[in-house]
Amino acid sequence: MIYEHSRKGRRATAQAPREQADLSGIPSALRRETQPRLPEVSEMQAVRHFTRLSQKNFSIDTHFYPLGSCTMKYNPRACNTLASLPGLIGRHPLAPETHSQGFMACLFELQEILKTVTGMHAVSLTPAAGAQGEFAGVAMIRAYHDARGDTERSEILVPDAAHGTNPASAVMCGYKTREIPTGSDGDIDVDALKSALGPQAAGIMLTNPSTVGVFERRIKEIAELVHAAGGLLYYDGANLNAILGKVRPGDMGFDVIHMNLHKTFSTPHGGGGPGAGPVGVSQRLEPYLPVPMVDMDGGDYRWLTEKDRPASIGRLSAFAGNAGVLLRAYVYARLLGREGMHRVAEFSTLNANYLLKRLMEAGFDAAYPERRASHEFILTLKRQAKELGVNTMDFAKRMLDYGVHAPTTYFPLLVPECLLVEPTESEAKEELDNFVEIMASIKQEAETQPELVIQAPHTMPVRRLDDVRAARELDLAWRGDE
Amino acid sequence: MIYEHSRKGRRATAQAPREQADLSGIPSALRRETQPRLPEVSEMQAVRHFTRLSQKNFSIDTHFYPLGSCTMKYNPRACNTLASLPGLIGRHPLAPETHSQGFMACLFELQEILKTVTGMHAVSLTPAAGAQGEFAGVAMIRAYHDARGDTERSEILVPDAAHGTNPASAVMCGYKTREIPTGSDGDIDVDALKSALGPQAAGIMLTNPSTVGVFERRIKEIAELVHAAGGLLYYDGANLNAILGKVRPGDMGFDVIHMNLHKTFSTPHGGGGPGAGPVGVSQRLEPYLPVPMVDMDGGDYRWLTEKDRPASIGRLSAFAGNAGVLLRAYVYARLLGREGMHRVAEFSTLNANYLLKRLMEAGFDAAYPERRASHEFILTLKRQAKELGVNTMDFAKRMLDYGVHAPTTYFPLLVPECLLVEPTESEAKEELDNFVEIMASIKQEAETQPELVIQAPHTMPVRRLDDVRAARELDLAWRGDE
Amino acid sequence: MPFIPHTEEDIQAMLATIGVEHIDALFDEIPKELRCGELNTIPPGMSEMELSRLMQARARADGQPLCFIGAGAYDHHIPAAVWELTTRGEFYTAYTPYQAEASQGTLQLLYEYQSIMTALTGMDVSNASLYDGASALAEAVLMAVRANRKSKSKRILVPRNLHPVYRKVTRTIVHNQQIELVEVAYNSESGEIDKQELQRYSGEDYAALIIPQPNFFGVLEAADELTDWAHANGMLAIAVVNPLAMTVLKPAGEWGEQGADICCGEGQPLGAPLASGGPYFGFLCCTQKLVRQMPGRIIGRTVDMDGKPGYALTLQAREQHIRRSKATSNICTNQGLMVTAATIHMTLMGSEGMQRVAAASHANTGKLTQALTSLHGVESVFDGPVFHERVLRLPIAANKALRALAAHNVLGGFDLSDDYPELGDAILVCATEIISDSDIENYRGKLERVIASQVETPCQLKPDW
Amino acid sequence: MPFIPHTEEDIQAMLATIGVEHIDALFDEIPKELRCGELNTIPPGMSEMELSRLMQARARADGQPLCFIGAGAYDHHIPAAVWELTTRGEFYTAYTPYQAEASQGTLQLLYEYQSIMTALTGMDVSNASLYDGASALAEAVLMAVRANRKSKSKRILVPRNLHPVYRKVTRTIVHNQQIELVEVAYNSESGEIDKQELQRYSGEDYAALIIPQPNFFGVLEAADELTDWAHANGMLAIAVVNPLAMTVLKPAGEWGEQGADICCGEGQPLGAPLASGGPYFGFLCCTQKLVRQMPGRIIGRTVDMDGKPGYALTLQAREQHIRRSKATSNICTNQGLMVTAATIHMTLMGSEGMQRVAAASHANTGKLTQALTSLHGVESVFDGPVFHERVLRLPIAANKALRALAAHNVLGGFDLSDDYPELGDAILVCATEIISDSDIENYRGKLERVIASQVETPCQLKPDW
Ligand SMILES: Cc1ncc(COP(=O)(O)O)c(C=O)c1O
Ligand SMILES: Cc1ncc(COP(=O)(O)O)c(C=O)c1O
Repeated sequence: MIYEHSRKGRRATAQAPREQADLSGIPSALRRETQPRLPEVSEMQAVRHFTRLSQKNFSIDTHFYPLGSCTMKYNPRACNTLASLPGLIGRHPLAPETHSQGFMACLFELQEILKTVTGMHAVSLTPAAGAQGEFAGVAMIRAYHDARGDTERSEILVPDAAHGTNPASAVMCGYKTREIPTGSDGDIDVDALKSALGPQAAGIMLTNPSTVGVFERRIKEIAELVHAAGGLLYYDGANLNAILGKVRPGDMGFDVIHMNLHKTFSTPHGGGGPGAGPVGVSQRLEPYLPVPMVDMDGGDYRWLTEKDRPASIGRLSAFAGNAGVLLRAYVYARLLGREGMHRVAEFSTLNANYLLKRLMEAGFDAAYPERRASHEFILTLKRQAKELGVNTMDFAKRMLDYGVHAPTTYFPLLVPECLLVEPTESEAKEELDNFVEIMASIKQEAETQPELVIQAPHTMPVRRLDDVRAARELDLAWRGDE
Repeated sequence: MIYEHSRKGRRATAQAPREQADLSGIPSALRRETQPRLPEVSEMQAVRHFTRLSQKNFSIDTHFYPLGSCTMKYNPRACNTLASLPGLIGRHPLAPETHSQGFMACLFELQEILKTVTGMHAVSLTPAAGAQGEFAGVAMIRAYHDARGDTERSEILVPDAAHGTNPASAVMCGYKTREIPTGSDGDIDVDALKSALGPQAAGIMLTNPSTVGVFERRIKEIAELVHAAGGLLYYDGANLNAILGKVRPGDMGFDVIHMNLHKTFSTPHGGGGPGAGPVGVSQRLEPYLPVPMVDMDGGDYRWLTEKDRPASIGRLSAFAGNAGVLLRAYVYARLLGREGMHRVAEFSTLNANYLLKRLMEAGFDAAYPERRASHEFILTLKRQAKELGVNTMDFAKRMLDYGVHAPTTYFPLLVPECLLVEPTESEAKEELDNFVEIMASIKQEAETQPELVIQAPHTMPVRRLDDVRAARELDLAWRGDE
Repeated sequence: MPFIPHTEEDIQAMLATIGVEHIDALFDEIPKELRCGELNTIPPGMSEMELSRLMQARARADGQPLCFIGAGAYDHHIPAAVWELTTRGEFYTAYTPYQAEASQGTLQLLYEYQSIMTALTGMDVSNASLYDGASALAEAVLMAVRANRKSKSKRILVPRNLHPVYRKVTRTIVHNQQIELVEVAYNSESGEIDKQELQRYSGEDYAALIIPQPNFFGVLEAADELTDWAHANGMLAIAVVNPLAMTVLKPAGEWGEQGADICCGEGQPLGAPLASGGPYFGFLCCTQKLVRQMPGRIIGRTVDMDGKPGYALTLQAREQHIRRSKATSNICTNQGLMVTAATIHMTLMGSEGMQRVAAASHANTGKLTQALTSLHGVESVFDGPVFHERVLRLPIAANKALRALAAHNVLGGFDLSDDYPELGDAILVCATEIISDSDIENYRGKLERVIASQVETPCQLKPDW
Repeated sequence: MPFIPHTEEDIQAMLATIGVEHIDALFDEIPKELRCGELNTIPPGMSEMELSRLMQARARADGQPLCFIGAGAYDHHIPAAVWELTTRGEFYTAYTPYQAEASQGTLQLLYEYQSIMTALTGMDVSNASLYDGASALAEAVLMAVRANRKSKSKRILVPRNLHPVYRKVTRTIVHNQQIELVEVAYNSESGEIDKQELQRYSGEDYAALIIPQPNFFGVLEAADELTDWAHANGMLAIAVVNPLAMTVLKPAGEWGEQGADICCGEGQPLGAPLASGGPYFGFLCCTQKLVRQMPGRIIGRTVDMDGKPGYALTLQAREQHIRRSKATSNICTNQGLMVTAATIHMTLMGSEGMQRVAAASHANTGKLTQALTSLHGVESVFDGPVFHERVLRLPIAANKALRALAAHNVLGGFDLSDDYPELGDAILVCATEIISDSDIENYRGKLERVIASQVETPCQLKPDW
């Protein structure tokens, strides 16, 4: 804990202005009486503390990290370097267009690239993450219906396998949600969908490939059904990596989509963010896109704002979203180029199918054994849990001891004891083979010495944590010796 | 091993030119027939490999590193950032002076700062490290004598406690060396010195505070003796940290000195280098300084070369030495400013004396218990080695398990079972107290369970290595499956 | 194949294992008619070297003007160590810390962040970040509506001197839930919230009052009085603060008798570079009482099986991945890395350092005001005390003046005429601690010339009778 | 107190433990009369923020000219990952790996470096770096004199087409040991070592022949023939090579019948930025036979007590800290971090990537030569094949031409007239892979104008009779 290094009066002197300026312009009634209790450490103590802390993390740069639905692929270092060039990193968000053409060119071209890969008519880059993209998308759906006077639509349909943000976003837009079950083949239950459609349904939110890792084969039919019922189709782009350059949401019939640039376009996850969740729309939703966007006018770039787009759902952040993340995604997209896009889908899919096949051969159960994996797939450890008393969480924790980050566990909720595994295209075959070996070893351990697995991890900075205590005896901030 | 990740044809594609250009301009007889066997890995594999490798190091940024004679103090991050600004990092060494004024201003000011802190008349920055500075210094001594026709001087005097580079550098300059013993109080044996002086002695190389961590009290007398005998005094600046702003080599009577900017001026050690070993001289040696140097002429900076300094000993590197290291030292010096210089000596000395006192209280033996420590001090574990069979190396290795880098061991050679401890000014009192506790624990372990210490370390990536095998069955490069 | 490690041999072996001939066969569940062709409008891939040259040219194109714009994004010194540490791969390329044992670095750091933020704001608890200041305010509004048990209202009082875009963003985010934002005027002399206007809402049912500190004009509000007024009227008090200002101002948690209930704002001044507006981060703190209404991740300190302290995500039952449609927010990915930077930044600066930065920014804005108002016709619009921004009225058209200054590589401030036409040719200026006296003199000199040239031009066109 | 963590309380407690009143008392063994006062000519300390502004101004002052100078330092693309990884604190702030168990990161990396260098040069072993290319050559000369058992000579044959500064540095370093460098002329047509000249030394006792590849003129030497000649005459063959060129040229270890004995050079093209000339690093490789004569650190792979592979400094008995006055060299601190960068650089580039860089540099220099020699009066001086540099003769004074180009922000090449006056107005030009066609066109266009203006000027002054 950084506060343990803190001593009254200790300072990283080089960092502060050399003198304390006059504050008498601020009435003393408005001033604070005591110094805020920040850590007081030397520069070296800070550097040492945070360097050592960092070493307690797993990360793409240190470990295989096959976290399903998260696309933990290599984040090229150039993206960071180039997005941080002095002229870009120092640009004030309200700098005039005359001093912004370089930056705006990148944004404009990124908009164009995203339009092409998704097959959508127009793109706004401003949402700060996937969930904000979802919010924007659903808000546009609402704006569209409202504009047509179709104000009775009060529901958004959401598959039971959907990511939690889908229903949560719909609710933030004032909708109720209705769940559509997934069939045993992993595709959505179209009959259930049919009976849920109607004048109350504003639209449906789908992920395709879905969160169970398979491609929704009847998507064309679904789109027709929804459209026929007056609803719109929302595409959750979290799994875009699987189909980049292979099939486009626009061509599948989606009206509005979001992308997770921090997944498909390889901007870093940063231990939780920031991301970027641009939205793309078909022509009829274009007027509602969130502002600002970048337009090009005879070679000059200019901002599109509320003035240009009076029907816009509005703004989602104080400036133009996570600009630095957008720049990183732009650099990544240019490094890949058109041919690189296809390859992302191809090799992420190759890796997933290979890994799935090898794991099945090693005695693990696929949730959807008849199906092709997309860029990810689901295993279910139901059998192991029942027979050996070692559950998915135990497998996940034990994996850490083997130096591999665990796949996503217990999501989606409909598959019991599931592991959602997404190797991504940037992992080599050896790494996948190693993963199979680890899984096999853990299975063997589970059979012969289950306690080893149940008590895992053993080699991390801490052992399993007491989550119940964390939630009951809330300790959310350091109070020191108070 | 990186080669273990290597596969024929694997590549970090974004890094190479997109096409293979034509090489037919080079006759095939001069071309190589096979590709050199470099690692073939993906960009992510490289990043992951080297990130993980880095984590196997102790470093200032992660551990207390009280390595005597090495001044492992905090290396401010700003030094790296500012020395790497685009205009500086991209400057070609042969760029004309018109395009070099910013860079040259830094070098010129650094020369001035170093003159002031050392009390020398002129400084050349070009030596690449301490040892090259020593070479330059001794070469100047030789040039001086030669220029006066005093060609019979064939010996350089070196205390027995001197760093190995001192005699090695003298020999590279064509001198023989003669050792002067150290007295039991840590000062040099002046009688022995007297009898070594004479027409054959070109000079003496001294470190002050010496490598045994005490200040040479009779330095004035020594200087007079040497000068009276026609010799010159060389100052090894490795320990300048101890006296910055307190006493200056120029005032002590030294004729020529080198500094280790990678010690006193906090440029990083980089796992072995690069460093910078500027030399300073008194007026009579100025003509011999190595070139290039920077001069200021009516506000413009210009290079001083062989043309300006025909008597110079010449050049020591292809360009101007380790320019980037010099810039880092310059930034450090400006961050400190004049008042910061004094403090370096004060607090490094405070830390050393405090730590020594506490260790003595904890039952350890100082090599020179009557003396003040300078910025470092020597313990001798002779007693422990004899009584407990646990030697200095064992203590050192066990320390690693406690998360502290070992002090310098078995140097200087004249103190048996010695540890040379240099805490530096940037360590906090808590860190020193922790070190005392660790030493006390190890002592206790040595008393109660010596095997634990003798077998240490236990928690490092490897246990003690077989050095004999390393030297006998030389494996100096990966040969793969050959 | 950039970023793909597969050798031809690997590919063949893998296909053989799967039992297909080509990679394309793996896409056979996708209906053929949906498959797309080449993405021809995307240019071919570039090497890192080529792209470096392109990006360098783009970056150069935007110049590095001398900037006196604040308006929600402030240029402060960031210690070199901050981003060197923040971009270490272990922080930069980790995911949200779902596997706590393998994420103690990020988790402990976030706990430290929460600790620092509560110290800064005087609140009980902090979450681990939201997207930015504007959306954090929207979340605070949603939270207040949920949390205010005394009120049945979905109405919120929003002062007009709150950042205009924050008002817009909040509206965008909350209006679909039928929440209404009611605007309260500002006092045209002081620039503060107009107390008389406010009295009109006394006794009415509103869920919360938003209190900016400082407000968009840079002016400081009587936060104690406003907080007490809100509480007296059954409203929650939502503080929207500049976190740097909190180092010298009374913290939100100590406002009035009971303190603000929620404190949110933009974290950018705590170590995020300007970077065209993002990524920054929103912070959100509240009283202990409201913690279960909080949106976003929260980290708790707990112990492991051996009783050793450790850190983990906690109170996850508030979140979308557990509670789905009943979550307190839809937020999932937040701004973790920015908070990492902020934590390192604040640790390096320390309380004393942060206070000095705040004071120097305050003082520099004072100097700037003095320098500019020394010009004929330039005047300060409000007389309330400010933190580090100031509204000035120009004797010429604000947009023209700013354009002329920009042509001389000075960004002179934010043009208020769109958002506050009633203020005339007003601009909002800011000078943080990085602005030197000669920068101020540079601005003053250029503005003087711009004014002179604009004032003279029409004269010369006047008929000479 | 920058970089000093002591609080007032700490200081008092520490002084009390030591038993003195003031810190100054700790300096009481220093004779009073020697103590210095204030260092008044050093300016007071600056904050990091102030210094950042100063350094930014300095960096800007040097511009970022378009550069066609090589002459020993070459501007190549360096992957962004290289220096991000190299400056990780664990590499950047570690000392020489004396405690092997706590330094396996650096040690393994250095072993990997040695492995790569031997692959590149075709030699048996590599050390872990020397200061730079020039001083590496000096060490190679000392090593050759020590190692050549067949020769009693302290004379070395040095071709005049070796980098002039390398010749100077070598002389500076070796001449005090009475080693003599004897210069061998170059062939004025091809630019290679003059074979006839060389024949004059046949049968004489010299310790070694130095063979540059390419030589300073960029021209490639007949390395096989030269190596065999040296060996036939009882000399060692010392190769001085551009390591990037080694990726496409016959490696020194394969030259002639037996290969070169020692291969050294400048490592800068392997991932070190130009950076005003340093830090770079010297590399030194040799045959297995000579390994015990090597200067500098060497890392060996061995095993630990459990038989697990590990890495350690080895053959330390050659070094100054053990052998003192009898060491193979005085070198202690070397250029470890640069070698760290080079290892990462070469790993990222791979063989294929490095070869492409070499080929592109070769091709671009060809294009540049063609573009410039298309100008009237500009001609190529030598007809031998080159790697990526070329000597051109200008129709006007070289120094004036270069100065005029520099005024237009083009650094047109290295002026050879000081070192090789016999070549007339000759310059050495270089275009690496980072130079684009439009850069070349830019240079050509500017040179055309410079020549035109210089050629015309005197005409206009001519009396008009
Ligand atoms: C399927 C799916 N949808 C939506 C999201 C939400 O995206 P974000 O975390 O960027 O808000 C995620 C992210 O985990 C996801 O996996
Ligand atoms: C006392 C002393 N002299 C000289 C040197 C040599 O300096 P360098 O390693 O920079 O060549 C050292 C470095 O370890 C030293 O400690």
